[in-house]
Amino acid sequence: MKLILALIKRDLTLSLRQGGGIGTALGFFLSVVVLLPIGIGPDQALLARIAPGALWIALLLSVLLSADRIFQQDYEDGSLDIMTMGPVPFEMVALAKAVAHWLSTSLPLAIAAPLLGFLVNLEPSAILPLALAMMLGSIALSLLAAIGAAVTVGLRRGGLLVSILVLPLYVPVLIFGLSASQPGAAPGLTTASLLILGAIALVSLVVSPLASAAALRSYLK
Amino acid sequence: MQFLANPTRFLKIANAALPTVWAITIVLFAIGLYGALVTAPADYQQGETVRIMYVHVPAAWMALFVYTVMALASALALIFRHPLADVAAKTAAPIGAVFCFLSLATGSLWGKPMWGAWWVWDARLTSMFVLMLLYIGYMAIWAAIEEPHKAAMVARVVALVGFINIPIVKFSVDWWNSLHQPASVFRMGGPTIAGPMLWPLLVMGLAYTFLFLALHLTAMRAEIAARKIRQIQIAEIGDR
Amino acid sequence: MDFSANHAGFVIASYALSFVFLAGLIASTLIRDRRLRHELERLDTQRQKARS
Amino acid sequence: MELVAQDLTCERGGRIVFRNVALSLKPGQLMQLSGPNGSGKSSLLRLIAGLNEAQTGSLTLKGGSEDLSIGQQAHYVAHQEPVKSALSVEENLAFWRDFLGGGDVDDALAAFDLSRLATYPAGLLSAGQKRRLALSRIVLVPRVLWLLDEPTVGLDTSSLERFVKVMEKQLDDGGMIIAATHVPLGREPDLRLELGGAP
Repeated sequence: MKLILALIKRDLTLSLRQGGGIGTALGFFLSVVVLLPIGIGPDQALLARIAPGALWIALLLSVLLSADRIFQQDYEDGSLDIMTMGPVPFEMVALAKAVAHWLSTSLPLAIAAPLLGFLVNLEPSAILPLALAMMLGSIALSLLAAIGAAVTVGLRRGGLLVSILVLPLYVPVLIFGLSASQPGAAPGLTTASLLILGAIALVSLVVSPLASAAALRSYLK
Repeated sequence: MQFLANPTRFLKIANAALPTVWAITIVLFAIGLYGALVTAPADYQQGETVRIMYVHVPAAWMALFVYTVMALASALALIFRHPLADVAAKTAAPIGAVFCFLSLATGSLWGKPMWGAWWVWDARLTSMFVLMLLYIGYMAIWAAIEEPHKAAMVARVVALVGFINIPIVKFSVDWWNSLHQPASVFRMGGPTIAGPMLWPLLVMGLAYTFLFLALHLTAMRAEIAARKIRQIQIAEIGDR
Repeated sequence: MDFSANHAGFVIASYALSFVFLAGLIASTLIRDRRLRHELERLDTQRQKARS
Repeated sequence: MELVAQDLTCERGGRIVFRNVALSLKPGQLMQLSGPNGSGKSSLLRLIAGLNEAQTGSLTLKGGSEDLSIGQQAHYVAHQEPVKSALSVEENLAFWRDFLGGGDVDDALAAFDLSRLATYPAGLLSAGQKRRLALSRIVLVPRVLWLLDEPTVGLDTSSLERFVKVMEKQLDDGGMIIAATHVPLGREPDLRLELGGAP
């Protein structure tokens, strides 16, 4: 267990010291958010209606595009080779790296997104449900992104491929994330959607390490 | 080792000038704030909220001014290969970003009583928002590339490309804004400002400028020290 | 400045926000400057000692 | 305790890298792996480390622990350096200590005379110094089998002496070492395995 914490701690310090980690993801998130009203027009009522959806999509894309950082560096400098020879199964290493990505990028973004909602005229009452849904959803986002990152780690132009592979997996997260963050919706709907989001997170918690480790092993061969 | 040679002249000037620059900054702020909060009359239309202008407008001016300084320094570095210019550009960015953020924040605080929404995609605020993204991009480049020399070369290009885009973004956003004529058009600067309302604005503007000068000189001094430390470390490592 | 006017809170908020961020910027710049110059002096004296 | 391999064949990207390789290594023995470039030296090391699969043949560590794979009882030092330039020399080793489970960072640094550079960012190290940092990782945590790919490249004479001392200690403690190298290791190997070029 100590080993997993050591790996997460190291990855967090690395992402803070080098490459600005959350800074670039936040920059990307803001860029997506600014394009929206420019594309749709500054009409407040319209923006308010699409605000939750827009924030979710911006979150998905930000997490997705920062995903290739999860394994890339360790793959290139040979750390992954040695990590397969660690005292703990390689799946745990894959899980630890996905968790490090979640803590350093997805979670902070999931917390920042609702707070930046005012840019797209998100009603204040929608902030809390959106934050709750996004924090829960961000777990699944990072775990699924880890699979995409593992599958494309050896490829040179992996970025685009990650999107095509992972976006379909994001559809359920988006659907239930959105239905969980509708402010006016019937309470039953919100809790049900949150529960399903939690289920998706648990499923990905199991699938992601297995799939990522298998993919990484094939690249190390 | 060319870099180590010429900053000594700059350091001498900076060390000499800094105390006076700080003093001028403090005096200007005192006068400016007094003018803004006491002598300037409330606006007949907006009432007291017009006073937000005295922190919003100078911040917006500075956000643009600092990016211009960065672009100029980057051009100098590109043409004359002057490492001090890179240091100037790199250290100016965080200061400019804070001014830019403040102009956005105070703009939003000013907009709320006027437009009823914390954020309206008004032409000026939108362009300022894009400028904020340019700052973030520029600082991310320095953070992403470890080796200072390589980072400097890339950052020069990023600053210049950004600078060329500012008027283009400004023009297109203004045009876009006129296209979607928002219901309540609001002249950010209010009616033509006269006498007692105007001089505090100019003084605050000067105060912000001197504050930037003081911060920039200090930040450059620190960055030069950081680079010397890095070179000493490299030399130390090289010995064995 | 009439503090009881309506929306006066927004004025106070903008001045307070500006003060907080500018003070933070000034503080962080001064601290970094002092820390790095101090470190540089320490390294310089260390190298002098090693050389002599 | 004995590392035994029989008629190992390894194929990579459709090409037979080596065929029916056999070896047996006992504690305290140093085996030197040699052969022209591309003769599969690295592939054999990675095979033993568990990073590669052999098409035929068997590989067992008799007397090794049951529940750990050979790789988990071995250290592997490859060409690239698993060194994070944003972390300091000390932090790099501290991570490996926590990951591989134990060991003393200061001793490991001292073993390759890196103590003086402990607080420096690893990004500033030269290739040779990064090599010594990679080698100090295997001194950190005792493991029975060492798999070294060109360990002496980039090392200056004093580092080479330190490396030989470290090897001696590992062998005296009943460890086994397989080193792929063209250059003499500064210590006579007990066994040699010549990998012919691709057939």
